[in-house]
Amino acid sequence: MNKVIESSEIRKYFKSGDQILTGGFGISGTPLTIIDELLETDINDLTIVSNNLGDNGQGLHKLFMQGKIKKAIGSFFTLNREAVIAWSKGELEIELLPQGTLAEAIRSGGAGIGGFYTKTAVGTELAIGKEEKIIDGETYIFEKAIKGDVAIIKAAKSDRLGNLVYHTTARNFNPVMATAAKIVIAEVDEILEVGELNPEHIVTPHAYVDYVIQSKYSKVGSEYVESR
Amino acid sequence: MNKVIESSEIRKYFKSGDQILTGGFGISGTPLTIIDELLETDINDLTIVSNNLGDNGQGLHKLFMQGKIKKAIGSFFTLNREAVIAWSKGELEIELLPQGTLAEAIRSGGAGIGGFYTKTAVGTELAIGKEEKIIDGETYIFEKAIKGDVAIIKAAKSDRLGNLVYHTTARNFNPVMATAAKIVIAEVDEILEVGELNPEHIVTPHAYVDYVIQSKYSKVGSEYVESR
Amino acid sequence: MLSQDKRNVIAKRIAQELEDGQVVNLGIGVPTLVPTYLNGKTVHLQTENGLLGMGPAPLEEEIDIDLMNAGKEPVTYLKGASFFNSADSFALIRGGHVDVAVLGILQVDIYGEIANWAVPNQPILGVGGAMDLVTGAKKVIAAATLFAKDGTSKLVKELTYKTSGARRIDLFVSDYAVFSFTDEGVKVVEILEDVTIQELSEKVGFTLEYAHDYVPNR
Amino acid sequence: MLSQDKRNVIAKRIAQELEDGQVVNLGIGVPTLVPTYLNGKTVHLQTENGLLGMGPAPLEEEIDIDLMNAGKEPVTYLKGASFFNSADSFALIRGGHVDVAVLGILQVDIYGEIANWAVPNQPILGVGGAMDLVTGAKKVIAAATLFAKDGTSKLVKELTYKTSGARRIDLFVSDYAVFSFTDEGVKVVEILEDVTIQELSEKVGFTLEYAHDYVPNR
Repeated sequence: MNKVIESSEIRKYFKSGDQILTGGFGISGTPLTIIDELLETDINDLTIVSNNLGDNGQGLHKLFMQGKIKKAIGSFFTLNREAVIAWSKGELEIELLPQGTLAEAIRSGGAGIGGFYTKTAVGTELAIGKEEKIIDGETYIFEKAIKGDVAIIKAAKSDRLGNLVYHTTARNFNPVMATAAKIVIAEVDEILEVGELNPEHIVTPHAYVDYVIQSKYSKVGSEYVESR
Repeated sequence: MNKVIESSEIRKYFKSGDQILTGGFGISGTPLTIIDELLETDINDLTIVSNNLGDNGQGLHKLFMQGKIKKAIGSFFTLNREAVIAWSKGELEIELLPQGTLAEAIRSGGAGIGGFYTKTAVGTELAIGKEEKIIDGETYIFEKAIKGDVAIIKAAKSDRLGNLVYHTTARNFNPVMATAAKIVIAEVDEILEVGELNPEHIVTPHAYVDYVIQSKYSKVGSEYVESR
Repeated sequence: MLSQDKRNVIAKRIAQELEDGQVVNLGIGVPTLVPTYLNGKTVHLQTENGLLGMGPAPLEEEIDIDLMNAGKEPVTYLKGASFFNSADSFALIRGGHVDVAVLGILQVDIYGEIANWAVPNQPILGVGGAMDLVTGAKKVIAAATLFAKDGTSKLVKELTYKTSGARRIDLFVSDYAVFSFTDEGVKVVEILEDVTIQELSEKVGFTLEYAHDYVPNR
Repeated sequence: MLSQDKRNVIAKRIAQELEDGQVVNLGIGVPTLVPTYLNGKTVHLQTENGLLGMGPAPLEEEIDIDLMNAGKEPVTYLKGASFFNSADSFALIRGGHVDVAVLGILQVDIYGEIANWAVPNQPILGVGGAMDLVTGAKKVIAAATLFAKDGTSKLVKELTYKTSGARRIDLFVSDYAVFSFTDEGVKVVEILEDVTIQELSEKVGFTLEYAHDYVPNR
C-alpha cells in the first residue's frame, strides 16, 4: 500500500462542476502544487470551499484568475480584490459564513453530522433564511454540514500510508477538509516510511487520505517558491 | 501560573447534585485518584456522564457502590452488574446513548454547539421522542449537547500550565470531557515544566484545564495499583 | 461441525471479503477471528476507543492496561497506527471512513436490517458503538451462526428483536451459507455446509434463492 | 492627541483589564498593541487560525510564512504554546473558553451590541472570526477611537451599521473614556482625556452617566 503518486497523476480525479475543499489560511497551509496541477486541466465551474481565495496572487487566486471558479464558500474574501469585483459584476457567487461556522460545518460533513445549531450570527444578516431553534432558553441557528467531491490539502509530512502531521499554523483548515470529501489529495513537504511517525502525534490518520504528492514549493524567507 | 494542586484540595470543587463528566473507557484512562477523593466527601445525588460505570470494581464502580450516583448517562452499562440491578429496582436512572452520539454530544457541549443531527439510532428504540429532520433526503435525529459542572479526566503528562498529552487508548473520552465542564480537573502520571511538551503534540491545550493533580496509581502488569 | 470450527469457517469466509488496504472495524466475538485468515492481505483495524492500526493480543508480560480494544481486551498496535479521542474515532465511523464493519448479530431480516444490541427480556443498558457502526460503515458484514442455541433461525422475515437501525447490511456470513441483501430481499451467494438450498430453505422457514451472479459449485 | 498616541492610550487601558493567566484573543489593529502594556502579567494569546501561546512578531530573518496570526502577519510562539486545527480553534472560542476577546468596532449601541464586520456601502464579503468571537468569548472588550474619521460617534443610541450578533459586549475602551454596558444602558467607568462628562455627552449626542461604582478622579 503506497499512496504516493506523481503530481500530474492527480488531474484525473477532478471534473468540471466539482465542489473542492481547500486547506489553507492565506498562503499558510495551501496546497500550491495541487492548485498548479488544476491549472493545467480544462475543468471549470468549480465551487471552492476555503476560508479565502488565496493571497498575494498565489494559491486559489490563480485558479480564480483563470476563470475556473463559479462559486466560493468561505469566511473572508475582503482582501481578494479581483474576486470582490467579479462578485459585484455577478460573475462569481459567494456564500459567506462565519469562520467558526465554516470550520464546524466541514467537520460535520466529515463526521456524518447532517447539521448543527450555533449561536454565532444569530440576529445578523448571515442568519437570514436560517432556521432558529431555542435550546435551554438560548437562540441558535441551524447550519448544514458541508462536504466536497475532492479535498486538496497541505501537510508537512506524510508516511506512505497517508498518515499526516502539519507544521505550526499551516495546520489550520487542512485536517477538517481532509475528512469531508470523496477523494482526498495531500501535498506534503516530506514523505516518510511507515512507522516513522509516532502514533500519538499523527493528526490526520491515513484512513482519510487517498493520494499523497510531493510539494514542488519550498519556503524561502517569507515566501513559498516553486523549487523542483 | 501553576495549576498543580494537592489531590485533597479538589474536594471543594464538587457539590451534591453535580453533573460530572468522567473520562475513561473501562479502567483505561480513568481518573482513579480523583474518584478516590470524591469518595472522601459527603456529596451525593451525582449525575455521571461516562461511557460506563467503571470496571472490575474500580473507578466509578466504587462511587456507585457508595450510593453517590443518582443518574448515569453513557453507552454501555451491561457489564456493570450492580448498576443494572439498581436500575431494575428503580434506584438508579440510566440514560443510554450510542457511544458515538455520547462522544459527539459532549464535544458539542464544549464547542458551543446546542445540538446536532445524526443518522445513528434512527428508527430504533433510542430515537423515541427525538426530533427527526430530513436533510438532503436522509433522515436524521436531533441530539442535544451535553455539558457538566465538573469534568474529571486522566492524562499521561501535564505541564504546570495544564497542557495535556495522553497514552495510547487511555486518551478515549478524556479530551472531549475536558472541553465541556465549568471546572476541569486532570489527574496525570507525570508533571512537566512549561516548554517540555512539543506544541505540535499537545492534545488538550491548557485553556481547558483548571487543576492538575498527580495520580496516586501506577500500572503494575495489567492492573492499576494505588502506589503513593 | 463443532462450535469453534463453525466460528472459524465464518471468520475465514469473511476474510475473503476484505481487500488489501481497507479500514476495518471488527466487533467482539467471531469477528475477532478474521485477522487469522487474511493470508498476507493488510487491513487496518480500527477500534472505537481510539486506535487505527490495532495489532494482535500481547504476550501476558507485555500487557499494557491503557492499550485495549473496544471489548476491553489488551491489544497491541502496528507500524502506521494512530491514536485519537472517542469523538474523532466515531467521526471516522459515522462519517463513512470505515470501509467494512464486521458485526455479530442476533437477527437479520430478509432486507438486511439487523438486531444486534438488545437481548430480549433483559434490561437494555448497553449499546456501545453498535448503532454507530451499522449506520456509518461503508459496508457491513454480519458474522454469526445461522441458528441460535434454541435452534431458531437468525435470518428472519421480520425482526422480533429490537432493530439496530434502518441501515441495511450488505452480507451475512453464517456457518451454513453466505447471504447478500438487496431491495429484492435476501439471496444465497454461497453455501458453506454440506446442505442443499432446499434443505436450507426448510431450516430457515422460507424459500431461499441464489443470487443471479452466483453459480453454485456443488 | 496624535492618532498613534490615542491607540496607545486605548491599548494601555485595556491591558489593565486583563488578568494573569487569561486566554485572550486580540483582533487586528489597536488590540494588537495591548501586549506591550502588560507589565509582567502573563496572558495567553490565541489566534483563530490555530495557535494558543502566540508570541511577538519575529525578526525579519526569522519569519516563517507558515506561522502567522489571523491577520496574516508573521508571529512567533512561546513556551507552553499549542497548535490545533481551525475547528478546534473555534471550538475554543465558541465554547466559551476564551476569557477575553479584544475587538475593533465600527459602532456600539448603548446596550453594548456591536457592529464590527460590514463596512456600509461596501460589498460584504468578509466576516472572518468576528461573529464567533463576539458570541463566544467570556468577556468582550471593544477597542476603538470614540469618533470615526468623519467625526461621528461610534457610541450610538441605535446601530446603523450591520450588527455582529445579539451578544452584548462588556466594555468599550476608547481614547476619551471607558464605557461599561448593562441592561440599563451604557455608563462611563473612567474618563481618559481632559474632558468633562458633560462635554463628552455633547460630543456623542446624548446624556452619559457615571457607573455607580465609579468615582471619577478628576
